Amino acid sequence: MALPAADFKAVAPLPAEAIAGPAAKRRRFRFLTGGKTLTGLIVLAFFVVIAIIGPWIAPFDPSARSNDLLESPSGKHWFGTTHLGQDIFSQVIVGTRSVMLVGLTAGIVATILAVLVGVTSGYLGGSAGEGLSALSNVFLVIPALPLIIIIGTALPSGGDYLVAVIIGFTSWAWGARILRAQTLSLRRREYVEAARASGESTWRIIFFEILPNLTAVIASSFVGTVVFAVMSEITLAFVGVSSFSEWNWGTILFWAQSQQALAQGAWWWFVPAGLAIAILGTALSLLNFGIDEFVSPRLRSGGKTKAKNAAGKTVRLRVGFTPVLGREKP
Amino acid sequence: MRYLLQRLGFYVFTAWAAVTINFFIPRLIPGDPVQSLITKNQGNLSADAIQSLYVLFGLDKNESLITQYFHYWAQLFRGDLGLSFTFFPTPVTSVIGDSLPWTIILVGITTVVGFLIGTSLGVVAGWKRGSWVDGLLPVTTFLSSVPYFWLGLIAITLLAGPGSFFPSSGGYDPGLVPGWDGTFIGSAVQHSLLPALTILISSMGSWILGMRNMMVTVASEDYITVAHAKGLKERRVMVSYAARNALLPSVSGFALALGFIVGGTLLVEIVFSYPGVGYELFQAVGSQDYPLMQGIFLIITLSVLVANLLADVAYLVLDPRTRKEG
Amino acid sequence: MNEPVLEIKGLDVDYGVGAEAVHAVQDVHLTLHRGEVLGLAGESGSGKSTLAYGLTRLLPPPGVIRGGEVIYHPDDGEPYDVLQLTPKQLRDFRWAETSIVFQGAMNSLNPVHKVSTQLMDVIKAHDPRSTRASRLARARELLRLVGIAADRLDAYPHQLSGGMRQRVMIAMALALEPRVVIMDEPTTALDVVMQRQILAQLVELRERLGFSVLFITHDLSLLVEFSDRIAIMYGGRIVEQARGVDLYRDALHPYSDGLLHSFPALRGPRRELTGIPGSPPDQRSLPLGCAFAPRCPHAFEPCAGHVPVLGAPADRDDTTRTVACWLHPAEDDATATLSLS
Amino acid sequence: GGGSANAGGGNAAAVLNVGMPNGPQAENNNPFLETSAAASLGYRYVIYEPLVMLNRVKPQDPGKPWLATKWDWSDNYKKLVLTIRDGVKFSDGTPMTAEDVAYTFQLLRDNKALNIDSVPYKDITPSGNQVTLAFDSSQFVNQVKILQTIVVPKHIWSTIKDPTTDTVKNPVGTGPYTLKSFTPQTITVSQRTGYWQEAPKVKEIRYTSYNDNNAQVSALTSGAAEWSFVFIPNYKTVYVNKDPQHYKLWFPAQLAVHGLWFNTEKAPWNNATLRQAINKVINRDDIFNQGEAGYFYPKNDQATGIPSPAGDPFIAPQYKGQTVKVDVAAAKAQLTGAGFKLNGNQLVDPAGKPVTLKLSVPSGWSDYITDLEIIKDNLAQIGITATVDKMNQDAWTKSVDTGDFEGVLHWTNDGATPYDMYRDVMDGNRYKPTGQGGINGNYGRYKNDAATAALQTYANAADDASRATAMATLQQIMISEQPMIPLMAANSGGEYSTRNWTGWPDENNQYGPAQPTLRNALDIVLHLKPAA
Amino acid sequence: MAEENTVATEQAVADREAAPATAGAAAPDDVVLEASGLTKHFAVRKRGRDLLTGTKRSVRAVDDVDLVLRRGRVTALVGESGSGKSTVARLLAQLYPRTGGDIRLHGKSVTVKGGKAFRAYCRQVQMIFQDPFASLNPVHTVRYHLTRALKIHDRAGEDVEQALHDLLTRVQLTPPERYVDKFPHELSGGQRQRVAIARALGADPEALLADEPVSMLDVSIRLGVLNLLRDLKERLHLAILYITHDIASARYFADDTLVMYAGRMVEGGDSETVTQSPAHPYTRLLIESAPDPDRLDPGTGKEPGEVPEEKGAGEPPSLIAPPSGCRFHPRCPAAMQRCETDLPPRFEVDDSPGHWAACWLYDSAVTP
Ligand SMILES: Nc1ncnc2c1ncn2[C@@H]1O[C@H](COP(=O)(O)OP(=O)(O)OP(=O)(O)O)[C@@H](O)[C@H]1O
Ligand SMILES: Nc1ncnc2c1ncn2[C@@H]1O[C@H](COP(=O)(O)OP(=O)(O)OP(=O)(O)O)[C@@H](O)[C@H]1O
Ligand SMILES: [Mg+2]
Ligand SMILES: [Mg+2]
Repeated sequence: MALPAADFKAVAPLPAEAIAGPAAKRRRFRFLTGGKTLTGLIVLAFFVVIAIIGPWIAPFDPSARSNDLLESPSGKHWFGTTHLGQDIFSQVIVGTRSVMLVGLTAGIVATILAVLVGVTSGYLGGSAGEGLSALSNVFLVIPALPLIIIIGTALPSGGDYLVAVIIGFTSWAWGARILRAQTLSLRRREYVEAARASGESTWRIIFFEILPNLTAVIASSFVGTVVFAVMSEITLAFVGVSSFSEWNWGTILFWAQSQQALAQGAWWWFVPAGLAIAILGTALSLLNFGIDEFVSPRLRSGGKTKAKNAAGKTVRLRVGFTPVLGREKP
Repeated sequence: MRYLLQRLGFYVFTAWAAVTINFFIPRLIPGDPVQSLITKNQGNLSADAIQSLYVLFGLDKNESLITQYFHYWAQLFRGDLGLSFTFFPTPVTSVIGDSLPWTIILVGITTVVGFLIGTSLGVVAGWKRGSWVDGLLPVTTFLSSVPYFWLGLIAITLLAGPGSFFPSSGGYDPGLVPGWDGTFIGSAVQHSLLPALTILISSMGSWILGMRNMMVTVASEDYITVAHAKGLKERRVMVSYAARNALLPSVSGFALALGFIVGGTLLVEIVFSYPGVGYELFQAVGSQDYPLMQGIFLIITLSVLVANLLADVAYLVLDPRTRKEG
Repeated sequence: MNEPVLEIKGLDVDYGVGAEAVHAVQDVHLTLHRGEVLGLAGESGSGKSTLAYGLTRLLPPPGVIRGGEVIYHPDDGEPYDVLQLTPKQLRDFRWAETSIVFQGAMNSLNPVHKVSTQLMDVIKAHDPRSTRASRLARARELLRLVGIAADRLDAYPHQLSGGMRQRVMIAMALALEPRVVIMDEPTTALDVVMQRQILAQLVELRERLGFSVLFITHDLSLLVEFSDRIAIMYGGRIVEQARGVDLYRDALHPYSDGLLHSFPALRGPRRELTGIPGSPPDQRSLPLGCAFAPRCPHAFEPCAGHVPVLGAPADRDDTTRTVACWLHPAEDDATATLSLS
Repeated sequence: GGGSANAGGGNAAAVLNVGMPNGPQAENNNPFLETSAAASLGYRYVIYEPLVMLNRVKPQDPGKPWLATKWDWSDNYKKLVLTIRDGVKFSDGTPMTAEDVAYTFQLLRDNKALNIDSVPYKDITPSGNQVTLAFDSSQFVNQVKILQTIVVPKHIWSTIKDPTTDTVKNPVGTGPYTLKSFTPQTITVSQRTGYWQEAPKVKEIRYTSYNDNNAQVSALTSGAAEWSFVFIPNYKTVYVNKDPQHYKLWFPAQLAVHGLWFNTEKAPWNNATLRQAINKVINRDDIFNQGEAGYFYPKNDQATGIPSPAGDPFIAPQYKGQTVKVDVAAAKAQLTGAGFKLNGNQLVDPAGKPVTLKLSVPSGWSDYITDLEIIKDNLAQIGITATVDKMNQDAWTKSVDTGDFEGVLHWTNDGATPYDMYRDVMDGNRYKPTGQGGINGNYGRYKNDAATAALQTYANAADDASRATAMATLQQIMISEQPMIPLMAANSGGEYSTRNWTGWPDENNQYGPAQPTLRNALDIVLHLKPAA
Repeated sequence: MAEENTVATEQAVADREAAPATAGAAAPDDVVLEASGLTKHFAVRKRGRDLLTGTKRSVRAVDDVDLVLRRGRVTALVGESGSGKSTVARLLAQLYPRTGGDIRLHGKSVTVKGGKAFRAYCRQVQMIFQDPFASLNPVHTVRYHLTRALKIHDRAGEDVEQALHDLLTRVQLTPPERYVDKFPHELSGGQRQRVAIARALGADPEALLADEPVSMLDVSIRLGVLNLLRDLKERLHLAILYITHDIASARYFADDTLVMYAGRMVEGGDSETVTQSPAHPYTRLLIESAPDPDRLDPGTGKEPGEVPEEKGAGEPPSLIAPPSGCRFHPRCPAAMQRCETDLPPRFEVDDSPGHWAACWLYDSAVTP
């Protein structure tokens, strides 16, 4: 999923005798080993695991009332309880699934739409291309969040998937625009021309020559959409317009807010869900760094920014003034 | 010339499409404004009122959607956005007129300031990779990943409250009448500090990051090396050569952000009880106030388009390569 | 004619630090004399550009200079090591003493500033007290020098053709009348007609202004025609250095020889073209001995184990040339470091 | 605007700060429009005055003469003669006369859009200081609505082109205050001279509209707002304890209820026994304490569903003092008796189907959701599997309107007698089959000819005795059929601070509901005195 | 040819026999691809003024070009940057629709836009692109590139692996196993160019259009690729169009050389003749400008400045409004009155058979 699909090519087995092989592979995966990306991946994996096993490991039924009304965190209730005595820790754990589900589904929907519209309009050109480009511009102009609120209101009730699809359908335009620009430039590349000259059909050119080269961009726009979708879902729940019944972090915040948790001094009601969102968002952003750096090697911070000179002092590698390290005198 | 005509055509088309969508989508919501007014009043408004409210809102005549659509366009061309249901019979224009300046001033200024500060920090971070500014990145990333409303609420709890300098809600002291006098402006500024600060904190991260990355990319361009080779002052290379070029991609992002000022303020206004368009829109959605919703959407659409136009122009000014000769 | 103006001694340049480092330039000794055109050739990736950027400390990260000296001999005053200058001194040194025309003028001009701004920029940086009018006049004069009408001052780079941009860069390089002009493949992107025009102009300007040129290219035929001396680089080292004629007639290093037999001649009898089999070395892990040994048709046992030292070949009675090859060992290692008397 | 408006600031003691959580306002002072700022914040009632001041908390009390000094019903409530007070002047100095009163009624009669209570006005004749209203039918149940009518000046309103779309920039009424300044956030009214009664102590009232409950509550706790009507969760911690001496709230019940409605056309909810059993297991204490924060909607456990104390006089003697108590065993017994079976933890109806209940609720209504969560738990005790289905508000409104639900929490109308409430619950005349929208009351689609007849009788009866009989019949049907399960009373209260002003209504002095947006607000303001 | 038959060529021969194109008896057997009057104008964006006046402007990239590619011969096309060389190649490859003129494959006129017909055409005429760093898709392996080339044209036969190995061997990427699974970035420029050539050979074409196949390469690598092309010509009897602006390489590798200037052919003939005794003033300029190590001493011999500055120095002409008459006349040192008005046709130059120049200097009617 969030692992950039761009790397499927690295998975292709390289012959053992290709000496450059493992090294090249290592270099290609290096963006994953960067501290930022790895942290992002680990945190994301953690949330995915919680999303999958959450309902089983939650100590309580998140909706179950108890007599421990509005208690602060304790050994029994790690994150405290609500005004109904519900266990907030369980709510956060169980709510993870909905958040991840909506985020990923919306990300997938939006990415598919963005790819379809963006790549097609970029490759086709002409009036069809212009038309598709105009379509994505219209969607770009329409403000997404209010639109999501309205559509969310328009549909009587629906599960996470519906919300995800709505978010997906309203948030693809930016990705489409970027992909279109990329495709326009790729279309002029010689290898695309060469493929055409060797007799490849149009759809094969789009899917096998152009798309693989866009994977990094697609992956990064996917991650971006997931962030947006998660934020949207939570916002919807927070303002109380979403119509779904499952727990998610936004619902927790909605309850905290409508019960004025902070005024009541019940910070524990407010803090965990918000932090969870922030951590997930950060993880996704970190991942995006990695993909960005992968797309644009110049951003790679894999190279060091500091070096030690002969005298043992640290010097910064900077543009315009190459450091002189000096040789240790024998 | 042709370029401009083309752009203009594009804007007209987009505006038409957006207005059309804006017209139809609110009407997809089940129920109607009267029902929702009754529901909102939860018993304080008797169910007997339904009939009189239908008459009041002019919903008793059964017009087809298409007829309504054409009427709407006719109205638009007269510069009339209709009467709001929520504030019946206040014209939508005056409802928006009351709230728009607040949004534009608060969010507009913070967007611009956020862009300026973020971009400047980004310039430094990208230029001096590995310096302390660069080290700030993870922090700003985290802050920009925090949901805005959450940050705002925490800020209110921690910083505002009785006796604090920061008022926790409203756009100005109750009891003041908006006007261009010191008391009022002072109060308005004081009320806008906390929301502005939280917007800044949560929006700056992406500007820093975007600019930093562009700076890193641009810093390895040949003309930067040439500028160094020319023995120019470091500052001059950084500002006039690197930043000047790195800024170009941010321009369209900034324009887009400017355009979304109007649309993206909902949560700010809810959390800080700030009198702006976003909250107005939220209310309109809640009470199925089609005219108001459409009016605000129109404003949003127009502002995005105008911002895009500005971006086009800015690009034309900033990047000589896009200027067509002849 | 034989006074040195720039002496490179034992320059080592790496990309990256530690085990991953690429040793792009290793132990290079090279001297540029007053008023001469020194050609630097070698195949792609042999470290020519790295050397040029390295000696003015312009390499972008991850480039680092590991060691060596670059001694500059000003017209008046003591020689000094460019690598030891403070940033401030270095800024003053740059362009005023040594200017560079980069590989590909297309990207050397800032696309968002007018040509005049960029020309005047450099004058202002080195002479802050000059007036705008005087700078403008100078810019005009510079453009005329390279044969561009003064009305092009207000043009943006993209409005100029490739050849014009390249000439603007040459004009800019001459703005402060430096003693040394380094040119990194200044004409590769141009077609032959344009290339010749520019070179003709350069030759003429050099005669008038008397600067020295370090001319980098991998087009040997061009160098043979234009430069006084040619240095050949391979695998980050200078492998041979001689007068153009000598090199063309009698290349000592097998690599130079291969290079000279890789391009067809336009005139004269058809020569046999042998080319150089094999592929360039991996500069991350160079062979222990001569870097060219794996591809060398004449390699014999010392080649694999010992790096040959650059020095005047013992088997030629010619002090103007040096070579680093075990086929032509230096007569005296001590003289090897000082290239010419 | 202008600079002068902000100068001065005003002596705090002379100013009363009212707050409402209603969001930014648009300048609209039309007193007849529920959408106006004047209605939303309540300042219409300190500018315009009613004919009679009635106390919702004690509907049986006679009203206080206000602009009318006397009101006489005759002809079995088909005719009303109003005697108009002399010496009352509008704020522009013109005297108020019977002409103005008559004109006001004509305005309501002629503009359906303004006649929000749908009172069937017919002949309106002013003569001298009297106005006579004639009706085609008995207006017994509409008395209050007619007497509460506020009076507007004819000389101004007759020049208004369309009173339904006029925003009345310059409201002129007989009340003690006039509009001083309007901003979307704060509306200030200040005292005028020449008020017909003793002038109130409050010189100026500022109505501030906050964007939401949170902002409103923090304004209350900080003292920025002194009077409001807002839901405060855990009011003791959040509000009262911040200044227990001064921060008070009083939420008396009014004659309307919130309760659990079923679509009585859908099996098994058409089974009265099942509904009765459910009535016995719902824990009203939990709902009151947890869902309604222990004060908001007063607990209502009267067997007849009539809230106490407002409705006490109407309760038939045999039901007096009868309350509903949680009795799971009894409920189970009752169900078994009616052919239901309890299979382990699952109740099965006589037809053999498991009993499940989908409770619909708008997703943002946190108190209702909490209430339903409690009900859900309670129902599990008798084996009913309930689910709380949160939907958006519009969808919910629509499903209530068309009967597309199994169970909802909903309210009833209020009135001066329990008639309005019972009519909403069981008036056969308002029945519409499930699926048909546009319903006006009777959301449960309940049909019972006896009930319909009793309602008819109550509205049109010529004497109090037959009304009492009809009311008893209705109460009996309510108990035996339980067409809807009343859980709590509707409120009309408010939070107020006694730091600057005293004289507020409370448990000991129930002269009116403490809500700043009702007609009684004027009465309250007139009662206020600066704190010592 | 018979001795060197490989599996693929046998198949190709069979294909050729089956192909109806060979039935055309009109063209001599060895002419594979022939263009006459080839013209390409690119429309340019209208400017505001043109909208009013209704004028249409276009870049006249190629005008009235005649060209013949023969089996087993390399034809070089030289000319300065922007003179329309690539456009000619693309027109021949049917990648652009042409504005005018005719392209004949084995004497049969063909115009294809896409689909099956285009594929059938590709099978016989393949193009190699200028930049070896750009013409291979970075995400695909050598195997993918070559397999596709074979599969598209059904040349794979039973044993794809075998066919792959044959292809790689043919371009001297041996041993094939070492290269099949590499990505382009793991190959050197020369190796990449070889893969590009192998891909073109995968279709087993009869004509190869090589658009500056070596201009991006290092001298030593350049030589290898050119030798390979020559080898292919000799072994497979391909008809090759070799586009370059390096006139010295044309001399070495091409049998015939054509010179293009500003969209038009200005001279043609046997390579040695064209390069050693150029007839057209532009060709002379070109040859004089080329660096020549034999002009050894920069101080003596031919001065670099010898090329007439004022005339030769001019910028290449605008192709939107090309000069009237001979397009070279504004820069031509020998320009005459009529050059400015009349377009010179091809004139035979008598020093060698088949040598011609489009220049009034060779108008035998005037100069006796
Ligand atoms: N940023 C870098 N990181 C690692 N290695 C590098 C970097 N830049 C250059 N190199 C390596 O350094 C060596 C020398 O490069 P350089 O650019 O100096 O070659 P060059 O002789 O100028 O080649 P060309 O003729 O292609 O310009 C090459 O092997 C190159 O791969
Ligand atoms: N798609 C196009 N649209 C408009 N003009 C074009 C197009 N392609 C090429 N041209 C123009 O046609 C002319 C010939 O271009 P072409 O690419 O054929 O030149 P070339 O001889 O191959 O040059 P080079 O040696 O630089 O590759 C140029 O002036 C070019 O600007
Ligand atoms: Mg280089
Ligand atoms: Mg070309």
